[in-house]
Amino acid sequence: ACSTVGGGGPSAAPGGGATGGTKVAFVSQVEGVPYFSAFKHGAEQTASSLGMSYTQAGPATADATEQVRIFNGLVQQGYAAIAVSPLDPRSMNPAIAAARQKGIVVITSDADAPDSQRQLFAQQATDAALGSTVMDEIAKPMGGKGKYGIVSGAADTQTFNSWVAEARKRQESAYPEMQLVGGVRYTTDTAQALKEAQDLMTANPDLKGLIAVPSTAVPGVAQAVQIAGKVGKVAVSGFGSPKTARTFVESGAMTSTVLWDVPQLGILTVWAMKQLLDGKQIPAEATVPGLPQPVKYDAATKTLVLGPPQVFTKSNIAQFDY
Amino acid sequence: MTTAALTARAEPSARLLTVLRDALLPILLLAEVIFFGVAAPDFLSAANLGNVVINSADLALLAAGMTLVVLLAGIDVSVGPMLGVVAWVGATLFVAGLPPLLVVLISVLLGGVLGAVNAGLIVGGRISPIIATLGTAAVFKTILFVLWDSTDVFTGPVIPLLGPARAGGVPLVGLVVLVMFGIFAYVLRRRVFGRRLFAIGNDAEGARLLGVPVGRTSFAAYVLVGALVGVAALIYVGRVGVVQATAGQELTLPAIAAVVVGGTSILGGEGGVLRTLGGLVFIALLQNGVVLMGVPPLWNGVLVGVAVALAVAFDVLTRRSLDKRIGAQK
Amino acid sequence: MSAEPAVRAVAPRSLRDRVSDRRVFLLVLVVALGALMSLLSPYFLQVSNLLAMTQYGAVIGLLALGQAFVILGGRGGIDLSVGSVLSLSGIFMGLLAQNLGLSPWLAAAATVVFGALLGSVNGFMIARLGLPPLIVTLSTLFLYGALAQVLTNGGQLGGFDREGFAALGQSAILGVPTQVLLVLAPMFALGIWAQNRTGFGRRLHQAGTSDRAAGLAGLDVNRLRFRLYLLSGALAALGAVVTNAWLLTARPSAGTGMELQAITIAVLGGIDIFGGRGHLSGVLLALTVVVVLSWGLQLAQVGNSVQTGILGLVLVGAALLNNLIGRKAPA
Amino acid sequence: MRTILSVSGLSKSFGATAALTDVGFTLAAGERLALLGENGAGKSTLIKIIAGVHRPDAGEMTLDGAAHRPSSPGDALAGGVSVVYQEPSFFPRMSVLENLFVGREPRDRLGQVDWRGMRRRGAELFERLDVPVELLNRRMDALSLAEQQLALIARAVDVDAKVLILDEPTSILTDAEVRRLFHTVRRLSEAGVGILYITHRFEELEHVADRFIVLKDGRLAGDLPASAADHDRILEMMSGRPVNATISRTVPDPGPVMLEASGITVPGVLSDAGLSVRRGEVVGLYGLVGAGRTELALTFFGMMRPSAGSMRVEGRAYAPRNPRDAMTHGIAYLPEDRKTLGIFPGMDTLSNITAVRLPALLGRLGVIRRAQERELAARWVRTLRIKAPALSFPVTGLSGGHQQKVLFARQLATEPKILILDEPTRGIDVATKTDIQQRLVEVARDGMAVLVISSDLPELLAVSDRVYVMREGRMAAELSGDDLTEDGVLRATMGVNR
Ligand SMILES: Nc1ncnc2c1ncn2[C@@H]1O[C@H](COP(=O)(O)OP(=O)(O)OP(=O)(O)O)[C@@H](O)[C@H]1O
Ligand SMILES: Nc1ncnc2c1ncn2[C@@H]1O[C@H](COP(=O)(O)OP(=O)(O)OP(=O)(O)O)[C@@H](O)[C@H]1O
Ligand SMILES: [Mg+2]
Ligand SMILES: [Mg+2]
Repeated sequence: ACSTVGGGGPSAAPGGGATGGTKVAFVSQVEGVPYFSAFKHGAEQTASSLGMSYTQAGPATADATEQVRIFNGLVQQGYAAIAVSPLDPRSMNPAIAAARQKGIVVITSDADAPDSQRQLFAQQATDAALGSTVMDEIAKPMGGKGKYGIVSGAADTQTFNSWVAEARKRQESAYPEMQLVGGVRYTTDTAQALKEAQDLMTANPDLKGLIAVPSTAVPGVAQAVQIAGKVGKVAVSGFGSPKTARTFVESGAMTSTVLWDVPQLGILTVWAMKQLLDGKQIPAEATVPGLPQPVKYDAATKTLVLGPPQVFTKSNIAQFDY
Repeated sequence: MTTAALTARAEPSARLLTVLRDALLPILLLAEVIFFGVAAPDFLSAANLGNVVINSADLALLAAGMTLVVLLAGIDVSVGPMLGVVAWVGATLFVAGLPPLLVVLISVLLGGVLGAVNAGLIVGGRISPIIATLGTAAVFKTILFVLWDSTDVFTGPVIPLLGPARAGGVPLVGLVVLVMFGIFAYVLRRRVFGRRLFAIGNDAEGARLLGVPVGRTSFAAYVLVGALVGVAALIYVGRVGVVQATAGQELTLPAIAAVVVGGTSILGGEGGVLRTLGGLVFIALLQNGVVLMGVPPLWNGVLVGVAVALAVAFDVLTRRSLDKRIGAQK
Repeated sequence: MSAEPAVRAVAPRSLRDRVSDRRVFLLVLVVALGALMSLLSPYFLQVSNLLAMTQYGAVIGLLALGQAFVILGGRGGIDLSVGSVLSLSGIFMGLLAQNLGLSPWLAAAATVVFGALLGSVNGFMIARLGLPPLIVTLSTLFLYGALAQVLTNGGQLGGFDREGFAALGQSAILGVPTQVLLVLAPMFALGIWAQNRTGFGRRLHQAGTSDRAAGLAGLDVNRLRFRLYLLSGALAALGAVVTNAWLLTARPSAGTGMELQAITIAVLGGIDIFGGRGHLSGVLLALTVVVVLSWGLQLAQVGNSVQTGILGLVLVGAALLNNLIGRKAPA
Repeated sequence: MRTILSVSGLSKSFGATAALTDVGFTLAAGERLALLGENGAGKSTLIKIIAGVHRPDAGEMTLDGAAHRPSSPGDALAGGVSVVYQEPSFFPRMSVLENLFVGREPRDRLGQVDWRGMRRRGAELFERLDVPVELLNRRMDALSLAEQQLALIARAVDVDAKVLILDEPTSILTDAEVRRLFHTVRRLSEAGVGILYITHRFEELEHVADRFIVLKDGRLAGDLPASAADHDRILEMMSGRPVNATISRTVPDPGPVMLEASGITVPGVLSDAGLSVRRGEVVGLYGLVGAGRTELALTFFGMMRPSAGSMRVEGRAYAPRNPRDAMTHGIAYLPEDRKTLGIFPGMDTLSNITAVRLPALLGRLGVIRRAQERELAARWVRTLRIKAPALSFPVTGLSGGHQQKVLFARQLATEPKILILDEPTRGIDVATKTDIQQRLVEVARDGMAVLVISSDLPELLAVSDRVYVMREGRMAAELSGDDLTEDGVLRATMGVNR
């Protein structure tokens, strides 16, 4: 009784265009954080302009099992298409397969599950681009040499690990005189990120740069630099949303923050679901209503890339509300 | 008659052993400081120790409150989420421009009120402390999530005393914490309220038979925990600088850990707030020292777990064998 | 003496006694919540849904069962390490299945033994050395959790989708998820039976209500406690096996936070935190309450963070109502 | 004389059990009133109502002329009602000193707890009552049961009370302590305190009471001056039927030595203690509180490891590591401390009775054979006349004496070869006590070796074929035959040379 709307796979839901009731959803990594709220903002508008209803849900804490439960809940409720940003690349696979079995369109967005039966991955920017951009951001003020540290999120979050790996690759090839100290520090919350950053600075008084990977680490690392009175002496960048980083970027405690236009990722995600629901082929370079630039599609990996990362600095950060 | 046998056991060496037993925790602490002082060159720097003090100050107050209710044979697992709620309210009011002292007052009051909710459920509703506070912990989490509403609150310290400020390298919050612990140590030893906590923790029914106001005392203890959370919340705001959706939630387990590592009996009626301070400092220095020693990040937890187990085993086993020789225990 | 009336085997229970039994209360709660949820979401009452829903109780139910045993054993018994044991055992199984290429079934069996071993470390420190359970399991919570991270360097492991192993976590028999029918239900049935019918159950309650009296009655209290921690570890590892079959992934943080959920379910089920009192059947009912509530709220599109609070309210409300109904004249 | 406490029309029931029905009496200032009654007659319930622990269903009380409706024990205490309860209630993880002053800590001008004053007052109090002052610094749970009892009595008499209530305070005290207690009680009554005293030891009556009242099934069955005390008559009032209070003892025909110990030493507690018990005989063990009798029994039962000495069971070397070991050698032990060592408070009467016998009741897979278990328990309930509404009744709902019977049943049910009993009739009423004593002699004659520790000297003399007297951890004397007299035992106890 559950393989409902949108059944029959790519050959379009009954009455392709007249999908006033078509329900699409997105499962985020956590509920409520500004980042995913911004995503929702873009996605919701696009969905209503395409005549669909949009729901977004996510676990209260980054808990992969809970994410599966939420995903299955949506499957149970007859959603036609579901996008998900999996917390880890594998644990979603069985659930995705089961949903596909029921004829539901499933894509990943924001983070991928490459070995799954997802039909498409809407990617914000390539990991390589993100990693090297953030490395460039701290390397610049460091003059390309000296010690730097990385404060990451949970050790088993794949997305963070990929970014970190790419950043380190960039450093090794482009900035051989820079040196990572203390290994990658894993944290679960802001207070802990604060402590880790402090300890890194204590153990390495000559530390010159810090990368804060998840949004939660960004204010902690910046605060640590501020408290230590090392504003301007330690370069800080990371992947914080502009709203989270703004106070620190404006005070100078952070050099910049690297991200992408999150509402646009929401737009892209909903648009992609719509294409799949309608059974349309996605061209290698597609124009998406609402996005200023065309997006690239790689049919081999079924990856749709939004564009290059965006760097937010003192000059532009105030314009972004997420 | 029996006196002969008894005095034989109570000879001066027993006093020495008693002193030794009480000095175990300080001895462990000293060993720890020496070890890290040698193993991690930056460990003993004033800057580093200052960081440790500032970063543990809020936890210290939670642990002090936790000690009171553990002495009562109770527990409060809602302190972390409660701190989150108070921190959000305090930070928001401060950002809105309320005078700092008023914000402090409101935070303490709000903490007291939330503590009174726990107290009401436990004393009035006769729910076991663990159930009541597990429940309110969940509710506080949700309240913070709703209040926060996807918007982080950024702010500096509400008053300098509760911030990361240092005077001559000495962190001010450290003094606040010391004064608080001093007060509680005094209350537990010299005030009737403190003595009542011990009696209730030993045998609540027995205490009631002797006219100890069990309900009133327990209520006050849980309210006091809330009020302490109120102060701790502002310290948290002062050092982290931002209140997010899960603020404070990570603090519950460490607060309980500090109490039990310090040696206050989870069964109630035995222990004290200075022991808790010892337990707290032990864990805080351990976590800090392990990082400064350059232990690979993922191994930190392994070392901390092993060290805590070893320290407690040493403390408990030595204390027990000493107790046996002193004849204090059956 | 012959005039002495024969003692009845069962005391007549007053209506109040019956109603104040936590289990009656939980049963009413399950029904009420079920009704409420079906109003909130049209999908709730579908049979397929009702059965599928139970799969979310399988893993946490195993942990709660182990927790209940340990708490029942008394002297402040508690096992905070169950979540970390689950994580570490899951990784252990992943290493066997993926890195050594062992059959997932064999790996699963080895994992349960491994979990028992982890539990017996707790048991040794608590029962043999006499260290406080709270602190011992708190340190193994850190230790095991960190070891799980170290062993995988933060990554995930797989290798479970072979030899039909996935069926354990993915399939259903007569609509009932296999993990519930073949793992959770038998475990609870065994537990409830053992508690009510066997010498082990009786010994458990003796140790829980007065371990000194139990010692004098010939019970080796320490050995019993040791076994309870071992059992809790084995059940947590079984939880890891089910998780691996379900998600086909072993993650080092798979069990994070589960210890509190397990304790919540055990105490909601009426297990007295001071030991010796409470029924495993109550724990099963509490598990049902939690599963029904959170799945129902999920279907009603209530956000996860709000679900947490509602669950908390139910926990407190249930305890409160239970006390009000069963309130005796102030003793 | 001025009436200090009056009670009228008092009723109280617990569920279906009517514990008290329409009870009334008065107590004058300086009067010593004994309260007698069978186990479960309602004595403890009555005093708990006066002490504010229970609220009466009906009835009125006045204290010193004013209405007395205590809303809590604290309320009653503040009004001047001081109580030593039957089940001792104390604070195990606190020192004896702290225990003495819980709820009434002396304070200085600043309202601070005055530790020095507390220590001084505690020492004075103990000196006055002849309790070793050193005990003050010990943890309460490190004391022997009798020492705990003494501390609790000290606490109660130190309160500035109008009415002092003692619920079976002497049940485990020996003669010397009892005498001291009576002395204290007399002094207090001379100072105008009204004393309400519950006891099952009739021989105490003339020393401790001016008057006595009898409860039967929760009703007042008699109110007489102590001078009119006639044991048979009181017994009849208590039970409603003529009771034979003497036991018949056949001459023993001792078999082989079953339990033998020599040179047992536990530093600070026992030194070079030893004894032997033969099959078919009842051996008594007497001594002052702290003499080490309990420790010796615990050593036999594998609860305490001696540092020197040897034991033999049925002639073979015996060194138990734990109670299990002892039990496999056929030894059963009834502990004196029923609250912490005996009862399983969370469990029902049935499982409390069968707790030790359990292994024999298990079928395949460790399943309890329930019919058999119930049958066994019911048999003992009948034999010992345990007053329980049902086997599934919680054991803590039974009166103190009936709880003791449950424990007694638990040990007898194991059918041991060697039975060690520590204060077996503690808190048991006279009629049942006689039953139990009779039974003791019978099981011995039927082939058991019985060792009885009792502080109740008449009881010990009535059942024992031989008596060892202990003093300060050593054996002071072994008496049998014609030497076995009250006087002889007491002399040995005091260390007076004959
Ligand atoms: N809390 C309780 N719940 C249920 N029944 C109780 C409770 N307390 C006492 N009773 C019952 O009330 C009756 C009187 O008990 P009480 O303790 O007053 O007897 P007692 O005269 O003190 O006997 P003993 O000499 O054995 O101490 C008994 O039948 C007992 O089972
Ligand atoms: N583990 C122990 N360590 C030190 N002293 C102990 C220990 N156990 C008991 N004692 C002390 O040893 C003495 C002997 O106590 P014991 O209980 O044997 O006395 P008893 O002869 O049985 O008399 P009663 O049982 O009437 O008190 C007491 O002073 C007691 O406090
Ligand atoms: Mg009584
Ligand atoms: Mg004794």
